[in-house]
This record gives sequence, structure tokens and C-alpha cells, in this order.
Amino acid sequence: MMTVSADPIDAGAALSAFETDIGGAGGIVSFTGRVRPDSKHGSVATLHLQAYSPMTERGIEQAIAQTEKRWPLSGLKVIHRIGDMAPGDTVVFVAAAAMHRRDAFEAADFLMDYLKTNAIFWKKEVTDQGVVWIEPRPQDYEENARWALTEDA
Amino acid sequence: MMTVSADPIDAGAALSAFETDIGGAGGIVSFTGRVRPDSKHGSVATLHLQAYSPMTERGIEQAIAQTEKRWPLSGLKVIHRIGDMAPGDTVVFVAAAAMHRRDAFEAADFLMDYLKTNAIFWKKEVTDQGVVWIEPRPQDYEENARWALTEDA
Amino acid sequence: MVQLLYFGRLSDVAGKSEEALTLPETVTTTTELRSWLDLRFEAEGALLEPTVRLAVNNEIVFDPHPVRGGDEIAFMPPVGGG
Amino acid sequence: MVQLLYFGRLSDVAGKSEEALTLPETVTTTTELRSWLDLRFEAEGALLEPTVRLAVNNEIVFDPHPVRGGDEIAFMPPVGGG
Repeated sequence: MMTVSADPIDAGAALSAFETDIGGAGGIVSFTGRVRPDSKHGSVATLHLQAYSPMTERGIEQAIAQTEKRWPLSGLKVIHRIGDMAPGDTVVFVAAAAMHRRDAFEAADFLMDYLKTNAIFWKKEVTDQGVVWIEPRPQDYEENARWALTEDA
Repeated sequence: MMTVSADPIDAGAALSAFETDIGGAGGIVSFTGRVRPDSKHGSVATLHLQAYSPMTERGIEQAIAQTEKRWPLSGLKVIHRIGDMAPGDTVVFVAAAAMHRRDAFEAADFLMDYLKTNAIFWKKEVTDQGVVWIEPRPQDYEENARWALTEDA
Repeated sequence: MVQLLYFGRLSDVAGKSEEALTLPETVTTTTELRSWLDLRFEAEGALLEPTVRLAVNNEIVFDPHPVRGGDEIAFMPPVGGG
Repeated sequence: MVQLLYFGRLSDVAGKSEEALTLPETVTTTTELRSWLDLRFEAEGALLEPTVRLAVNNEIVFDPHPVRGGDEIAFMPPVGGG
């Protein structure tokens, strides 16, 4: 259900495996996030992601549990890569399955918001301009706040 | 960019091909819709989908153009199956790629709403209770209406 | 000769999904075509329903729309979606 | 002996991502640990920032939290997300 590892991610293979695992449920939404070739800091050579195990995994598991509590899902999967990556490499793959497509869309979206803002990863970009550690962007907080507004008590 | 055919759909392979085609763009959202094993009419043996070519294809192409106009995307793909399908078979695969994940999520969601409501397909369920042609569900209209409310002039 | 296509549940009403036939001289519009076919199939109004749209040569038309030899005319009940 | 972990930009500040050392007797809380290490690394306050959270044995703690031999203590700057 959740993997954090330095192994490359093959999104197509991950989607196939997920669809096989969950059986015949109606709709599956997947999200693939890849390393961008350019950032505001320059042309990216390497993206380095650090996790703190098992705290990182525990945080993702809690987010998965929260997502499953909130939407009626038949499956949920997170694969997150750490270590050194090149532009175009897949950093994260999320998939959600549900009988109703709206639930699958919202669950995948919500989980991605968690992963992009609150998940315990530190990120370093090596660009043609130098090396920089990336800390949160204001817009990430805003997107996460979208959900907080409709949070159940 | 758009295919309507009686060939089986392999969502994992379709996602891999799409990701290869679009190059290094940031985020990719996919949706896979599969034949449900049960419907309100009974236990499903066969789902039959009819299209009217080239009107069906033209409608989907227009929806794709509308989606691309509305969100800044680096790629968009629709594969729709027609003919006879069994439960668990993939009916539709949609993928959207964008630099920002919100755009990819919204574009895939919007396009699915079109396909589920306004796309020109006729659908027949063969269940253990008999044979029934499926016409629109009120909730499908509602989901589509979500977008109309925020439609640009 | 015109080519007639019956989609969705209308293929059950017509007992076929398509046919080629020569229209009688009295049938010159989509409105007249609906009435004539509805009687011919004893469809009890199924072809007259306003939610059943007609397409002539792959374009949705509004009744009454002229029909003539060589046309492909499709009877389209509400679409069920993909 | 405690195990110290420095994440994100703090690994640059510390010049390492982890180390094992014996704390002086005067360092018994996370607050004292921050000050002692900040001086030791000449970090000019980088380890004192409130946005830098400390985890003791894999649990985020609030200053001052006791530290003792055998602890794993992590210095965590704001997370950058995945």
C-alpha cells in the first residue's frame, strides 16, 4: 500500500499492478509526479530527496488512513522515491480506486496535497546555478488548506 | 490523442505510452473506468457500447479542444472502447499532463464528466435480470453542471 | 434511397440497427419521417419523443429538417455516456 | 552516547548528516542541545530557529524535552514535500 525507496518508479507497471490487486472496482485515478527539467533555481541536473525512516513512512500511513476514512475507496497506493533523481524521473506515484469516480479523484488529489506539503522529505536541487535545499512554497500550503476548510469534525 | 475502438484497453501500457510521448512534464493524472460487476439492474454479464462514427469521435475531439483551451496542458489522451465488454474490462482511459498537478487533475476530471454525460455512446447491459439500455442518470448531469457554473463566457 | 440508422433502444423498436429504403413522396422532412416510421414499426410514439434527436448526414438537426435521397438519417435516443 | 541526525540544509551546517557523541553533563534538554551544537558548529542560530523541529527517538518533541544517553535526536528543518 505504501513504499518509500530509492528504486526507480515505473508508473505504467505500478498502475497495472494496482488494477490487478484491487479487482473489478469501477474507477481508478492515478497521479505521476516527475522531476521537472527546470526550476526557479536553474536548469536541474539532480534532485535529491531525503526521508527520515520510519517517521516518513508513518506520516504517509496516517495520511492514507485519513484518506480512507474520508472517502469510500476500494484501494489506495503510494510509491515515493528517495535519493538522487534526474529530470523526467518519477518521484511519486499515487493511485486511488473507488466505485464512484468523484471519490477516486478527490482521494488522489487530497493525498497528493499531503505528500507535497506535510510529508517528511527534504529536497535538494542541483542546478546549473548551484545547489539549493527546497523549503515549502506558499502555494502548497494554500492547496492543502482547500481541504482543511471542508474537514469533518 | 483520441481512439474509439473495440480493442481491449491496457491502462498500464496506455499510461506508459502517454508518459513517453509527452516527455518530461511535471504531473500526469490518469483515469481508468471499468465495467462494474453489478448494476442496479442485476449482475452484469455483458456491457455493450455503441458509437456513431464519425459523430462520436468529433464530439470527443471537441471536448479535448475545449479542455486544452481551459487548462495549460502538455498532453491529453482519450481511449474509449466500444462493442461487448465483460465486468472488469476497461471501458475508458483518460490521461492529462501539466506542469502543475491541479491543472492535470481538473482537466482529467472535466473530460471524464463530458465522456460520462455528453459523449455519443449508447449502452446496453445484459444482466441476470435481462437486457436494458442505459440512459442518463441525474447525478451525471449534476456532475457536468459543476463545470458549467464556472464556465468562461 | 436513404440510409436509416437506429441507435440504442431504437434498434430494438425497429428490429434492426440500419436499413436502406426509398421514402414515399409524402415524406420530405424529419417530422414526416418520424411519423411515417413510427406507424410502420408500430412504435407507439417511440420515434416521436423530443428526446430522440435526428442526425442527417452526421449533423444533429432540428425538426422539421428536409430529407432527400442519398441522406444518412440517424435516430438517436438520449446518450448513455461512456 | 547519543545519535544525532541533521536533515536538509542542516546537514550542510553540520558538515555531516549524522554523528554519535557523548553529550556534556550540562546538556540535559533539547533546548540546551540546540545551543551547545549551534555554538559548536558556529551555525549562527540555524539550529535555534523555531521552524527547526527536533525529534527524539522518532517522535517530534517540544522544547525543552529531556535528552539522555541512547537517544536518537533528529534536527528537522521545514519539510520540502515530495
